[in-house]
Amino acid sequence: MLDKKRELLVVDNLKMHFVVRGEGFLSERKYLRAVDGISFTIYEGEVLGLVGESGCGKTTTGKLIVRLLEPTEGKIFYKGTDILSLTRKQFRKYRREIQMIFQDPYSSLDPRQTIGKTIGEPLKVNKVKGDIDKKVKTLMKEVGLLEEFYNRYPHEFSGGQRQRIGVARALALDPTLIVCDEPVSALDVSIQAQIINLMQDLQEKFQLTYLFISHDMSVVKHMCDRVAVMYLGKLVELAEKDKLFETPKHPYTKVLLKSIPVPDPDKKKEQEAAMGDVPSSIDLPPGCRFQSRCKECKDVCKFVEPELLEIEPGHFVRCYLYNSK
Amino acid sequence: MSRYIIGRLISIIPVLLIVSFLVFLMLHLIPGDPVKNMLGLHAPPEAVEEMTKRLGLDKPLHIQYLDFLKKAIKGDFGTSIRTKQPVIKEIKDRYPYTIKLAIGGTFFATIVGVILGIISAVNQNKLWDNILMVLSLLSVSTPSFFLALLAILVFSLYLGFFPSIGIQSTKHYILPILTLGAQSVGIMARMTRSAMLDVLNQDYIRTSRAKGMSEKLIIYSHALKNALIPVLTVIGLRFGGLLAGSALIESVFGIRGIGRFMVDGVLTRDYPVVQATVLLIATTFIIINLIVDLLYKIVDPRIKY
Amino acid sequence: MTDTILKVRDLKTFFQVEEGLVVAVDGVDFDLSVKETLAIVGESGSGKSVTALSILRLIQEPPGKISSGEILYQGKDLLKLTNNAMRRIRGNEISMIFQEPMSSLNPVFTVGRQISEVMIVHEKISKKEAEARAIELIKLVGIPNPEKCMKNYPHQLSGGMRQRIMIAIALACKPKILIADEPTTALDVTIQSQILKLMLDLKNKLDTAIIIITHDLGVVAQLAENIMIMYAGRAVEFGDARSIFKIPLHPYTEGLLNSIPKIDENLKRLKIIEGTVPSPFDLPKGCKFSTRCKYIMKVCREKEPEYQSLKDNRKVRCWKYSGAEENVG
Amino acid sequence: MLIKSKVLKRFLKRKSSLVGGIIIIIFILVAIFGPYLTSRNPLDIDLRNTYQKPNRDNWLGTDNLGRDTLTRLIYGARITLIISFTSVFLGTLVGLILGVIAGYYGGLIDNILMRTTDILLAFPGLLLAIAIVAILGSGIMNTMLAIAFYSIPYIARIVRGVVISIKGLEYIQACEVIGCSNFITIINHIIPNSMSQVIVNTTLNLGTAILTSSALSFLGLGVQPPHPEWGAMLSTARDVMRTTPIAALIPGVAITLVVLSFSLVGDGLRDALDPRLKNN
Amino acid sequence: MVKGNRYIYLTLLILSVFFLISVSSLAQSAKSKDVLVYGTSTDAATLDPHVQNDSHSEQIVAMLYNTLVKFEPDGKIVPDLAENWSVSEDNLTWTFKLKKGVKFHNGKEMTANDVKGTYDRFLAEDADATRLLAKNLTQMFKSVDVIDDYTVSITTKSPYGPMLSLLSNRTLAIMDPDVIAKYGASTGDFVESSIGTGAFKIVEWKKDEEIVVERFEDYFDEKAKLQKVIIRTIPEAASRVIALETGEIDMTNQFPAEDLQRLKNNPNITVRMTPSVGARLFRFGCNNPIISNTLVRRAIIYAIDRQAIIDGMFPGMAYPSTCSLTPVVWGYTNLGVIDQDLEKSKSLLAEAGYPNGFKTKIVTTPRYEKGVELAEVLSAQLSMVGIDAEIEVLEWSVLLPLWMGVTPEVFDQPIFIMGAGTSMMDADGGLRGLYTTTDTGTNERNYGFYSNAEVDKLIFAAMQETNPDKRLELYKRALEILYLEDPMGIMLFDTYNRTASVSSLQGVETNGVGMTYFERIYFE
Repeated sequence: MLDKKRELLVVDNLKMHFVVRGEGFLSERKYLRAVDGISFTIYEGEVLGLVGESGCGKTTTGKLIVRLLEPTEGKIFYKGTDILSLTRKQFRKYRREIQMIFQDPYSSLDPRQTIGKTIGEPLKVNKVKGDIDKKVKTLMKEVGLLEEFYNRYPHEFSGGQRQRIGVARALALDPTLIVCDEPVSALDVSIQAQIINLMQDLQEKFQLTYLFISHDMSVVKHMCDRVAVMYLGKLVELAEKDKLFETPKHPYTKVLLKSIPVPDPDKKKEQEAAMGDVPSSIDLPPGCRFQSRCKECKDVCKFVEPELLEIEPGHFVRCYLYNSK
Repeated sequence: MSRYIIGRLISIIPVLLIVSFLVFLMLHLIPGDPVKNMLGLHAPPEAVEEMTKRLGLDKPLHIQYLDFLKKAIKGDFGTSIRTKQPVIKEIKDRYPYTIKLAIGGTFFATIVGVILGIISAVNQNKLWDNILMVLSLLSVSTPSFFLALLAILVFSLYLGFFPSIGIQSTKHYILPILTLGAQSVGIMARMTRSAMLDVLNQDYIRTSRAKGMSEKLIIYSHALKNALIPVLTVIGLRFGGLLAGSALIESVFGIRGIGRFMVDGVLTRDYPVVQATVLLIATTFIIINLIVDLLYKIVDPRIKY
Repeated sequence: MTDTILKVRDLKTFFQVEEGLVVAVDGVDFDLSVKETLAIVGESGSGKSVTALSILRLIQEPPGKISSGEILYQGKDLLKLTNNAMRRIRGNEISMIFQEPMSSLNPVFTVGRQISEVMIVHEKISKKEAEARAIELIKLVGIPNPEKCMKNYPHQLSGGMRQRIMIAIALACKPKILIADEPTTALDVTIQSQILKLMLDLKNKLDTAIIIITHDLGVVAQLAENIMIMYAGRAVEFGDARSIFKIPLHPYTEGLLNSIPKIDENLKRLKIIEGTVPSPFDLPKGCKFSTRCKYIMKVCREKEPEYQSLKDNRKVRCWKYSGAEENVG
Repeated sequence: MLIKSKVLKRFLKRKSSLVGGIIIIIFILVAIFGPYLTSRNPLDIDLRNTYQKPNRDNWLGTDNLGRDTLTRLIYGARITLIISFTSVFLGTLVGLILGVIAGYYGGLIDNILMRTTDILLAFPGLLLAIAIVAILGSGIMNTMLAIAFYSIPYIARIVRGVVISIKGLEYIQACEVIGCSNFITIINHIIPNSMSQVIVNTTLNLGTAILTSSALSFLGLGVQPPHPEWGAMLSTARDVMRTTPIAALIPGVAITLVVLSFSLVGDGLRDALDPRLKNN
Repeated sequence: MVKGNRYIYLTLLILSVFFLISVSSLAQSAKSKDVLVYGTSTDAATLDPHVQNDSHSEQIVAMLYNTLVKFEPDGKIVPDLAENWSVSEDNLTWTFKLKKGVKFHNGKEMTANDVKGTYDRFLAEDADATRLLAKNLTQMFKSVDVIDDYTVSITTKSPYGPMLSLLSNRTLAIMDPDVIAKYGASTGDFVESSIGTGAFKIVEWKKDEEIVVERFEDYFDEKAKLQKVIIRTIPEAASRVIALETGEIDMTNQFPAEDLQRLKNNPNITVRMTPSVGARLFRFGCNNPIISNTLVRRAIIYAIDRQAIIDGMFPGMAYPSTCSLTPVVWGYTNLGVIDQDLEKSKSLLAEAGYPNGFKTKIVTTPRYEKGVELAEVLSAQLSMVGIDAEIEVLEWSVLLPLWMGVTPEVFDQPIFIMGAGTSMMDADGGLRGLYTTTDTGTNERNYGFYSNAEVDKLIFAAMQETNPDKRLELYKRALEILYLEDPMGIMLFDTYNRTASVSSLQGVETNGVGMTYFERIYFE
């Protein structure tokens, strides 16, 4: 099923290292390895989920794809073109096709710009021909906003409505791929569902491809076709949704799934929590990054990092438990 | 920590170098021939030549700077054109007055300002707060030289509490220190107030309340220690302000400090003096700020080195 | 009902803000029994946190004010106590943990001091004794190497650790009631599960009644015995956890349960509650949920329903259960 | 516009700021139109009427050369207005540009600009102004340049901080994603959103500028006689503090009042423009 | 919340203020009765008698050094270092017998060699006339010769009438040549290099703050009554008065006119005013193309309302000038006050070719009392005849080098402030250096490049004339030209020497030159 789909975006060994520098003259340079060599493919028309806990690098990955950040290393091919090798100018053409929806509906809108202007701005700066006003109003209808909101300012809206504005802005340029960076995690439960439904509707209607970044496994499961799990800057597992949720392979994925509290008092589980805390991505130990919290940690895990291997078609795992296969 | 201190100490060296370069450059930025500026446009050529040589102005700029630096490190800033004394000797005589004023003013401003700021913050938006805040704004807005004149008028002339001029005894320091520090009292009070209010709105203060701590304990222990951190930075900055501002106070009270020395130097085109005093004040300011930075560590454990 | 330890009756708390008056909590009633775990559930702005803060009288005044109601703790009305008497309750009889472990600990004091302080204040014990007990508490909340932890400053600890410390502080004086305001919201899932496990363990170990405030129905299902649902400052439904999850009575509860994606179900689309939470300045006249309710009746728009008791110790605030009006919409 | 009227409402609610605002408006009107209201010349000397106490002819008395204090005060307002507004405008403009560039682009430019401001900030404000006057000489023009120059690093710092915090917000990232050029992002988003901070600081700086220029004149380094600069008037009057204290009181109070008003308005603007900064 | 606390704070605050006040009042030491604190506006620029060129320096020099002969307060010339003297028949050689046992402050005895050594310093060919003012004053000296240890003779090139007046000038004070040799150009710049024979010796010099002198116990004449004099620099006139009133200083020589009446009315304070050689004027820079025109200069002097200036700015402290010298100077002639006459002024301007006036510049310095205000007034009054004069304010130390030893090509001060006077109380001192044409091309002491052949002739003739009546005639004519016909400057007013002291201070005497005899002062 997957092979029939066309590759839309290929991420190849992407790395993003931030320099962390102490104050003062003699303090040494340290690197925060936010994204440390990840590779994956997004197929046309699918929703790829990217999950992980805070600090695992999922948002950085999203920003790298829309070129909000320039990576330390690695390549990103969009429809076969290495977009990272393009100049800013050359990239503009592609920019229109790759859009983003942001996490925080409060800070993602310019407080001093009306809704109409905000949604119309992509059209204006990209010199799209035609009646911008009309297009904006169509977009507003599309995402469930009333036309009369056109001249209002963001502070007059609730979180859910703002997120709709953000979605409309992302849609304005008729993109192909939308990177959704935790689009619902800042919203209340009842609003969250509205936005999820809206995004699903739009995907269907415009045949969009989503990279859906989230820490909420339930939402990811609901939204995505395939899911990639990140831990400390690395992909640890990538598989189709059902496979991943039913037969998780990587110990971390297992822990993650087990940690989710189920909203059903009858399914109370004896909580099997992962041990300890997520280590800082500044001083990483050699070997597997999950070793400090893994219950199945072996000696080899402490010295050499496992590769990300395809243990079944379309199911990738980075763990020595599956190396033999 | 010690590594940090050393690091910080080293890091002020380039700043000092550039500051000294700017100060050195001052002489050259002044339109016209620096020597003629000092000796008068029409000084006899021999005198000009002599002074040019004495100041080393016949050498290339970078050599001149290095010479200037070498001498400056040794404390040799040449001879004052006006008083005809070695500048360093004059400064040695005068610096203590200014530094005492600045330190006195800073202490006065800090102690009174912090106390007033706390009172204000604790009584937020009540009468006392409003009165204190208007007063502190008034103190910030009153030119220190005007305040000094008023102080002389009231305390020296009408009441006869304090002497009005010069520094002959500790008593002479009181009015200058009070008027010099007054502006900073307002700044410190406002700063403390807003820092306190900021801290009092923090979650951890709510935690302290939820723990059943008494309000007194919360304010004077939990909140104050946090609030002092931003206040500390202001102390460093204010100290610099007071150092420069003492030029005004020294002028009004006829105190022989380096502030007035500098102003006289500017007025009389006594550039060696201007250079030396500017450099000295800037250096003092930098060092004080370094000390404040280091104090941070003691107050705020979050700052890691 | 003899073992009721906390009775809240008709609690009303408002905030005077620039835009006008916000009645954040408007007539909340509930009881809490000894050792009970009660969850207060609601979305942001529903008044659940304000309810919790009102119990401990931690509402900043101004702009806030507890305008009416009774909070009876072991029969005493907390709202009538002097500040000093109230202070002796806080952290001692009733303690509280907060959502943000990052900002809820004082950054300039060591963890040890912050824990032992409570005991010194409330139990008047020596510093040494308090420190010894603090070490025990740190052990209790599952932090390895408690002696070292004592000397740490909050910033040296991870989020999970800090929340453990907060719990240790809250439990230091063996309180009768622990109020946990979104204790796991700011934490990652794996850490959340650790903290939930810790709370479950402690709940079984200690004789503490717990009020847990959350918007996360998963957390509720794991921890709570009884649940109170809040909407727009009002309690709209109350019942034991199982029945609420199985048979939600209030349309809002029903909508809420339907709108969350569940990991063990495969739905094509989520059932949603239409519309948005009304602005606190512009609340509808009748039932506050009437603007979003799919079972809306005429009466709903005109008159606010009573919070009525049903059988099985359940309560609901909805006209549907008064059987008075016909269905309009 | 909704935002503006709200800001105005909030501002007007603070009585102290309102009073400050009114004083400033009066000050500005006097500076602009005052000379048309009085037929007297601030330089007109009347040696038979020196150091008059306030009377019917000279409402605020006369100075050491019999010049009408009120007239001098009015013309002094003009000088004060010109000096403070010009210097602050210049300083803010340059500071804003530098701050935006440093904050927005970061990296090497930021480093260079910020190290430069570090160094300039190593000179306390008044010291820097004095040093600049030492180089340029005294006079109205040079006073303005000195004040403008020394306020640049402060403004640049503040603007940079604001820009960095705005830059981290998602709507600026959104600009990049939708393809705004840096220039458009800066002009349409960064600057409008930093403006409230800039306005607040500019207002407060106006007060500081007045203090500094009067201090320079007081020291004899600023505006030169016979121009009726307030600081210079005060400096002249201090010779007669004993006999005619009112001669010193009038310019002194005028400076204090105007500076105070700018502070009040600045405070009010801060609370009105940025309610989050308000501490309650 | 914490109601009690603010009161505690407030109390603490008030208490600490009172504490500060009380502690500091204890710190004030009782003043002993033989120490005089003297307030002056400006620190001495130098204590090198030959170099000093302002009254502040001169006053200290007068305390530290002696001259061969000296003035009494009434203008009489009496012996100082010289015991007696005689003049040769041809009026060219003056022989002085020196007192014995005169000691320098460094313990060395003063002899005839020291007199010669001192005078040779500025009589030398290569002596810098712009620095050593004494050289200019002694142009007519030919040589100084030692006869024996206690006898010295001075030979002049031509007969010189006011010889004794000249020698009593502090500029010709006797120094220790060894000290001069040792310190060279920095002689008189600090304590060690300021060695004289005076009644006081300097012990401390904090520039801009105070100079402390103590009684010289080995003084050859009657010892000073005061043990110590502290000369404190207090630049602000108002502060000086306040200091006097509050007892911080015992005496001052300068106080503003505004305070005169109040001080006079104060029973604790005694004000003394005596006529002086000092006059305030604005000189013309005659190298300026417009100002060089005699008609323009005459126009200007009629544009000024002197009485208004005195009434408005110096009431009771000055009187209008009546010639280029003051009445106490020998050679003075009353030529009348020049009244303001705008019509005359305008017509003179028209005659000079400037019917609509012209633009010019007034240079002034705050060093002179109300120097800036005077310029402002002058500028305002000149504007009434169409002359538009901008004001340039320069500090003294900036101004001085612009005056001294400058060539006419670069001198740019069309109208500049001056305080004229003569330290020798003789017209020769008051006129010759200042107004005769120099032959060096630079202005030396004739700062304004004034040049009038007739004046030159008259002044030099008067210098060599020994008959007082004839001298007086010559000076009268010279003054008529200088004051009215071809004015060298705008004579404004003559000043009084004034001192204000606590009333317990006795023996305060000031001579016409403005020097106070500190050694005679005592506390009652």
